[in-house]
Amino acid sequence: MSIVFEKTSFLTDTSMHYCPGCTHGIAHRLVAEALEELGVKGHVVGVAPVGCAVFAYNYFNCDMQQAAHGRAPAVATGIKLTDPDNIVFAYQGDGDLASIGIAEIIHAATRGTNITVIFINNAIYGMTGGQMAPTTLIGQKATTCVYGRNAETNGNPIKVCELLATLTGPSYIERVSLGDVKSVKQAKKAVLKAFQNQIDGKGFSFVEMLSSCPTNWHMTPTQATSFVSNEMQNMFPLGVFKEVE
Amino acid sequence: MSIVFEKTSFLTDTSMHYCPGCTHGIAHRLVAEALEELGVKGHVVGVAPVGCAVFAYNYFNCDMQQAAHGRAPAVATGIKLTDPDNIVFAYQGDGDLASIGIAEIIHAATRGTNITVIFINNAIYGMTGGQMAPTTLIGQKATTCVYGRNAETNGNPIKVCELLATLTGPSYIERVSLGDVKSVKQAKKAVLKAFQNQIDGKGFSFVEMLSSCPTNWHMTPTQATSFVSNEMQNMFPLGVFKEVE
Amino acid sequence: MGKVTFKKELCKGCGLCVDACPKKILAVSKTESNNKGYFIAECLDAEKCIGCAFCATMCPDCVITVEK
Amino acid sequence: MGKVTFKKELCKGCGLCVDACPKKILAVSKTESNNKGYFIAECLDAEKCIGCAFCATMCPDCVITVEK
Amino acid sequence: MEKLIVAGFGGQGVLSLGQMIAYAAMYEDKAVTWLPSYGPEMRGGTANCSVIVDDVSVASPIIANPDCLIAMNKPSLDKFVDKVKKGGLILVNSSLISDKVARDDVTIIYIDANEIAHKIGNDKASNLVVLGVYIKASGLFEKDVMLSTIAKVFAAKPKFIPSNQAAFLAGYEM
Amino acid sequence: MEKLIVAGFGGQGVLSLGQMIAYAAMYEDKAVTWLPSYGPEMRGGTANCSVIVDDVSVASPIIANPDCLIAMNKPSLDKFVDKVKKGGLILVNSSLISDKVARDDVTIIYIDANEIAHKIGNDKASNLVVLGVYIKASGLFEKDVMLSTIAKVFAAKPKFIPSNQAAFLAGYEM
Amino acid sequence: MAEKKLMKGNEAIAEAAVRAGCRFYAGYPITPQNEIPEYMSWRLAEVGGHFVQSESEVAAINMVFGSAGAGGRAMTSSSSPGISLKQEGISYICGAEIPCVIINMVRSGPGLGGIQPAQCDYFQATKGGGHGDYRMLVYAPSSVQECVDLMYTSFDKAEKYRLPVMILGDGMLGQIMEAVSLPPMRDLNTIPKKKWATTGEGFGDTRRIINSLYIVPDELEAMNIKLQNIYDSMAVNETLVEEYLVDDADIILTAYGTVGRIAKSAVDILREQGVKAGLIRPITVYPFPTASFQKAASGKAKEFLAIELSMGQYIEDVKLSVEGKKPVRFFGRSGGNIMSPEDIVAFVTKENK
Amino acid sequence: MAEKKLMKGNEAIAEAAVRAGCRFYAGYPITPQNEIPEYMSWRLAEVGGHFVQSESEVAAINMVFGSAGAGGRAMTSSSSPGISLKQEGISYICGAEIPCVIINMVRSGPGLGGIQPAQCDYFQATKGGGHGDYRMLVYAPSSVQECVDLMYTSFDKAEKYRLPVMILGDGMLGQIMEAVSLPPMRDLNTIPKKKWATTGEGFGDTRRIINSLYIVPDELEAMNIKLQNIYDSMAVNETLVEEYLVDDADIILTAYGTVGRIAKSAVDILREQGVKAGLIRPITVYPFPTASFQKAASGKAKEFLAIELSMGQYIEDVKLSVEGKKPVRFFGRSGGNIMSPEDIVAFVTKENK
Ligand SMILES: Cc1ncc(C[n+]2csc(CCOP(=O)(O)OP(=O)(O)O)c2C)c(N)n1
Ligand SMILES: Cc1ncc(C[n+]2csc(CCOP(=O)(O)OP(=O)(O)O)c2C)c(N)n1
Ligand code: SF4
Ligand code: SF4
Ligand code: SF4
Ligand code: SF4
Ligand code: SF4
Ligand code: SF4
Ligand SMILES: [Mg+2]
Ligand SMILES: [Mg+2]
Repeated sequence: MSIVFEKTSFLTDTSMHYCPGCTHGIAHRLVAEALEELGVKGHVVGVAPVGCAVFAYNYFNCDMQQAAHGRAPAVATGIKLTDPDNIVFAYQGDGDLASIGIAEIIHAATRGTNITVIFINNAIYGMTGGQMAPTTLIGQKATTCVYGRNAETNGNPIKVCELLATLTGPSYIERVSLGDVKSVKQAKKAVLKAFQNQIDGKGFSFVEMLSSCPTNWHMTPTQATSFVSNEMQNMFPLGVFKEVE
Repeated sequence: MSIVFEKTSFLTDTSMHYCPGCTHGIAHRLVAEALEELGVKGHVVGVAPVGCAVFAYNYFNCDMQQAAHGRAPAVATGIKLTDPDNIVFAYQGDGDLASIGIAEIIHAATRGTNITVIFINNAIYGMTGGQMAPTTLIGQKATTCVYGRNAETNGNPIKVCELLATLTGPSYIERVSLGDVKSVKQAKKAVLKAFQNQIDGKGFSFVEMLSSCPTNWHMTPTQATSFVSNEMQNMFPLGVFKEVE
Repeated sequence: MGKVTFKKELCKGCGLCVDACPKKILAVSKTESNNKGYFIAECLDAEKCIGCAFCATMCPDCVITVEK
Repeated sequence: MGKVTFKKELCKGCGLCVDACPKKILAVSKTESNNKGYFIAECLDAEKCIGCAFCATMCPDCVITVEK
Repeated sequence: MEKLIVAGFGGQGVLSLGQMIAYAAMYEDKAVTWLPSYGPEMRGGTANCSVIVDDVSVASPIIANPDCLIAMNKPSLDKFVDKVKKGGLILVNSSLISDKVARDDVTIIYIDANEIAHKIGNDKASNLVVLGVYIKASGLFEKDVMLSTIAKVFAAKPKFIPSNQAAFLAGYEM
Repeated sequence: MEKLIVAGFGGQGVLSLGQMIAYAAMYEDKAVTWLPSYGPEMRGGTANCSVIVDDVSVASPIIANPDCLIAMNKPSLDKFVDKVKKGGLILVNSSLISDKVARDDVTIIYIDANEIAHKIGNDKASNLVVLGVYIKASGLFEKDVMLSTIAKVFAAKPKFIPSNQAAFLAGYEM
Repeated sequence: MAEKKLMKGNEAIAEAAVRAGCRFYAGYPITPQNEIPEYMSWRLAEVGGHFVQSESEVAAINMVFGSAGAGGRAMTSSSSPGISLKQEGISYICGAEIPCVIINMVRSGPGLGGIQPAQCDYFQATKGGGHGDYRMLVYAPSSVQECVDLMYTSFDKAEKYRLPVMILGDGMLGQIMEAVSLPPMRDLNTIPKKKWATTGEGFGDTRRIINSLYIVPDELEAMNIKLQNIYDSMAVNETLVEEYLVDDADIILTAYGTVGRIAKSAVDILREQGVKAGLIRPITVYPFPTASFQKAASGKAKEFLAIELSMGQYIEDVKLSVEGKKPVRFFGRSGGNIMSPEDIVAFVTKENK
Repeated sequence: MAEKKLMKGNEAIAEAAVRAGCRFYAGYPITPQNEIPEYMSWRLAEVGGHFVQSESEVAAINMVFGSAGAGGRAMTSSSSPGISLKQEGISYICGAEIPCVIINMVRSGPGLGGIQPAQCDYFQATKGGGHGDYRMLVYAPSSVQECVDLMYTSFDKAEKYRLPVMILGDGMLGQIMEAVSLPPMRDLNTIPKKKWATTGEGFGDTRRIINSLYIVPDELEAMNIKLQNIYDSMAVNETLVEEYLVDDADIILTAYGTVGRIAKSAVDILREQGVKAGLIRPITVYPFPTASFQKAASGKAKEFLAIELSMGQYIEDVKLSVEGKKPVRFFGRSGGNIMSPEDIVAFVTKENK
């Protein structure tokens, strides 16, 4: 018998602080596996956001910087230009990337900066306890829209991949889901491609992952993943939004 | 004989500080004429940006606020929600709106806030003396890209209308030009529609105007307007990018 | 049939009106300037004006009043 | 033909593996818990495991090692 | 002045136990502060609150040495046991804490709170059971004050009133 | 110490006139400061610069009362005329300033700078004409120092050297 | 007196703001003040106001600029990193003379720091963390009731002086529950109209311009002097301080906000132990209650002890007030650690040995 | 000595930075410092470095965070409103102990204010405009040569203490031209390697983490104490000051930066007039040259005059240093107005009558 699956050495031994069933953990693993498989060990710098993934620096087995809320793409830009041979990635949540940090992601994208951004869209502010995110679905409840998000008073959700795809800079943009096995396998492929692009010097690449937050959605972990596969995928269609050859 | 054209009373008597042939002046007039024609006098608040139009508060004959660089949409949001019966507009340059203020414009747009935004795209930072703007054309010279903008080192220009059109919030998005008489007449129609939409409660409306900066482009005024009509219109196609009925 | 008048002190001599006039009857003076020091626009052939207001449409400084 | 082993102390009892297993042989225990206080996942019928690693694919905490 | 620390893990109702006392104090026109130790910006972990009840206004809400500790789980007991004043009171949720307290200068009460709550059919009310014990032991308020406090606090969800009062009484009369 | 203010409107070369003196001072191993008054963040308006030349290092670059004023247009003359020191020097560009200076405690030189520049075929060099007059009148530097300074400053654009030197000399020998 | 309610500091501040006539709130989530936006999100809707969860703290402060500039009662709240992001906006608000209220529930810093209570934003609040010469009226409440009372009048003060009022709390104050009596709902018609506000009616001579740009130095200098005069008159009229057993004290403890009440308990314990301690607790930290310190410094007090949850910020104002007349010592904790009354007592007792 | 060049302060700073080994610049245009990014845009390309015109000042400071965190020599520059926007980032940089250089060519405020020279960001620079307890090494050059010299060593200082160095100038300093001799190009190989920097090689035990989050109060407090110790040692080793005719002076003028040199001329004039004036000009405003003031305060000096282009900020540090021993008076201008030496002389003479 041989091992078909074991924990990648690109994750440290530290046990992750995420809530039970939170798919942030799956996202971490996919990124770590991709980096391991691509053989870039010793040439990687990651950037952790402010959000539930703030402690990502404890988990990824590489040099890490922890960025101010929303500024991970700017920090990653500084790192990449200082040592262009390193593989640099930013890992960001939807509050971090699509709200306070929307300027930084758009400008990193339009510059075509050769970094990889992993975007965890869980439609909520996880870390601060469940406030509305730019990606919260219409009708979804959050602590700052207690009767459910209403376009009139709370504004409309933003589709980040669609937005970034209008820019010239990005080389690759895909939205994937962490809601079920098949989706996770596709997500892995996307992450691999996003990093391969960076290795190939193709420029900015971006993977959005629909992710769950059982705690603030007030659901069980399995209810939450099925919410991802159904409600969220409905609102945020999966697929490749940009690919420059 | 009757008057076919005279200065609108929605502009004050103050002589404008713009450089000779700068089409900021035309843009001002169009906005003022539209407000006069729509009969909203006494119910208007405008927001001036930081940029060459910073003194716009001296010219528009209505209550005005002067906003921090890039934040005009946020300021306008505060004004509008405080008195929803007023017609509220923001007037912004390309540095102001597409660089430092890209987050504010995107979120005002996605909220669908019922304001009107006039966006003066002159492909340069006018007021600070000609630095590169997010909309500076590839190959165009600026004081921070002295050999001409190069995508590799200076990033790619942003097409703001195309970007905002991916959002659900906006009711109307059009790009017009101030390069020649015909375009200016079309621009006037766009401005009228943008304000009419606000009166009708349709939500966020947006008019981008391709505008000249003879001083920092180092051109004569007429060279500059023809650069607008040719080079700029080539890069930034005119037309309606979004219209919600 | 048309008549253009200029608020001389507002003119900056940019020449956009000159360019816009279909009748080519406008010019920026080489001698006449205003108190701000700008050479000003003037109509060389008032008779030919058709009152189309193209000049005024392009004038960034609201210098021109057009009658018809 | 497959074999799953659990790093018990990492498990948070979320049940995502349970849901993912095509053979429906996993369950979160109602009695067994780890030092963190979580009830842990376990395999009820090791024989039936096909080593597809679906469980491990969905596990957010890298609890499961799969052999085949 | 009564200084109380209630500690346990999130979900055991330690914060609301403390709040219930705070409400009672307010209804009785006493001065009171209730101060939670809020955790990091994420889930899980332990929770505790400091409650001070006084006749005049409370100055410091920070408690160095409580008169009473209510420990709902082991880590909480370990953390605070030595801080309790000489002559003070320690209430131990023996459902989750098997150890005995190694102090002889304080009064110690062991309560099989989960079990009692389970018995009266309200698994979630172990905190109210302990509240009952505490009120009885401390004599801080009359029984009726607490019963009416429970009724007022749950006024918006009246169906919860009887079971919570029952849990309180189960503890009070333990 | 020589304190000089050069003032006019943007485009008249007042800043570069001052810079030319600063360069000369540096080449002569003197201490010098050149300070422009930079305008608001937009076009047009007036411009001026303060130049101080000294043997030892210059402390304050701010000039309250200049030894010399070079006024290239009317508003500049009006602004600074009263500040010039008793016994000082005022150079007036009479091409643009028709008024006479109403002070009798200073030396005044009127220069039809635009006309002179025009005559020698370099309309843009009226500032260098005035520079020539100033250097002659002040005796700040030798003629040759200025000629070689002009050559050095324009080293990257050598075709401009002769006409600028000519303009300077036209003023110097006026 | 109104019925009492048990409320968290954050909730009480939100409710008091609504009762004071606040009808616009813009803010961005951040621990430990999330209860404020969360409360406002439904409460403002009830009273016909508007709540905006802004895209960032930068946007929030500028929305407040717009709303308050248009004449409304508007506020924002945040905690340390978020308040740093608002510095440009605050400077604009001061420059444009816009009355509004800003709440900082301070957490420990610098950087992302921690989320536990701290007082390490004292300089930023009192000296101006943004650019340019400006000040705010800064209240430092120490109890939930004081939060309510100061919040309730803060809009009136802001409008009286046309400047922002900051309420400087900390995580402890935001999370603590105490019984409060709430003030009545302010009748919006009793709020004085603002002639300078951009209410939209302006045309010709009646135009209102909200602006902080002064391109002519003399005009900007005049503006700065005008602002300074406002601050000076505020110092005369608005300074608030609690003095406790100061007159006969040998040692004056001094602290603001929640630490002030901890220090008060320490005074009681010290007195019980026979140490003549007293307390000066500024309620306004700007304007600073200099007079209280000067009086004490010229009196019986032998020394001062500045107590704060920072590395030595508040102590500078104490020293500036004491003017070298008596020694001023320092006892601080940081990083989210809080001293207990007993810690203070131990510090005093040890040092005095 | 190297050949002299006539350079603007802004250009000289940019060139000196490049020669000091700076290979990354991120910034956003703002008057009166645009020559810095403009110069860097072509100059860094020449030496194989990177220039980014960032989307905002916020992005700029965070790019510098990343670059310097990765071990490069990185800097940013701006003027007042832009520096306000960088406050959160600066606090993070201090919390994460990242060495870099920040330039503020101060303009007049508050708000959009004006673009003329001012010193109204003194508090922000020296006390920390951002959240949390932190300080920077703040240089206040008064001449173009001093700009060059301080800039040239600032990266070494930043790296020695692992903190940001701020160069606090003003519009005047940025625009003035003076002859300077430039230092040689630094051989990048002579810059000590940073073991803590995220150069990408980390794995397992060798991982480097750049971080300012400390969720455990004791750890954050330890960090704050560590930083305080760094500041204390900086005060011992890095304090710079120019003293001019102080020993026998009756009146000590004191000012920093460009105002320092204006005051120096005033001292000369006063001496000519028989007034025994002296000057203390801090070159580092943090750490503050307290000792110079204490010595003077205990000596012959009868009084101090703090001169600044603001409404009264610098004077607080002077007072804190003088400790009430002698009176400290104030002479300030603001809004972009600048005092001449003669204005200072008039102030002193008038007041002394
Ligand atoms: C400047 C600033 N503003 C706000 C916060 C508070 N904050 C921490 S995490 C967070 C939101 C995180 O949401 P998201 O990015 O969606 O990540 P998630 O927790 O959902 O993974 C916020 C607002 C902060 N730390 N700094
Ligand atoms: C926070 C801040 N950053 C920078 C500036 C400097 N600034 C003034 S105007 C301007 C750019 C204006 O360009 P744009 O918006 O395109 O307007 P234009 O002048 O071209 O009309 C900048 C960067 C400022 N005032 N405030
Ligand atoms: S709060 Fe939500 S996003 Fe954060 S760790 Fe828990 S489940 Fe995951
Ligand atoms: S600088 Fe350019 S944009 Fe500004 S007023 Fe002049 S021409 Fe117009
Ligand atoms: S109205 Fe028409 S024809 Fe007459 S001057 Fe103007 S552009 Fe020419
Ligand atoms: S367009 Fe207007 S400003 Fe320009 S020359 Fe004609 S009249 Fe004068
Ligand atoms: S490997 Fe496949 S069959 Fe075996 S337990 Fe896991 S999911 Fe079930
Ligand atoms: S998915 Fe992982 S953590 Fe969740 S129950 Fe299964 S083994 Fe445990
Ligand atoms: Mg999220
Ligand atoms: Mg522009």
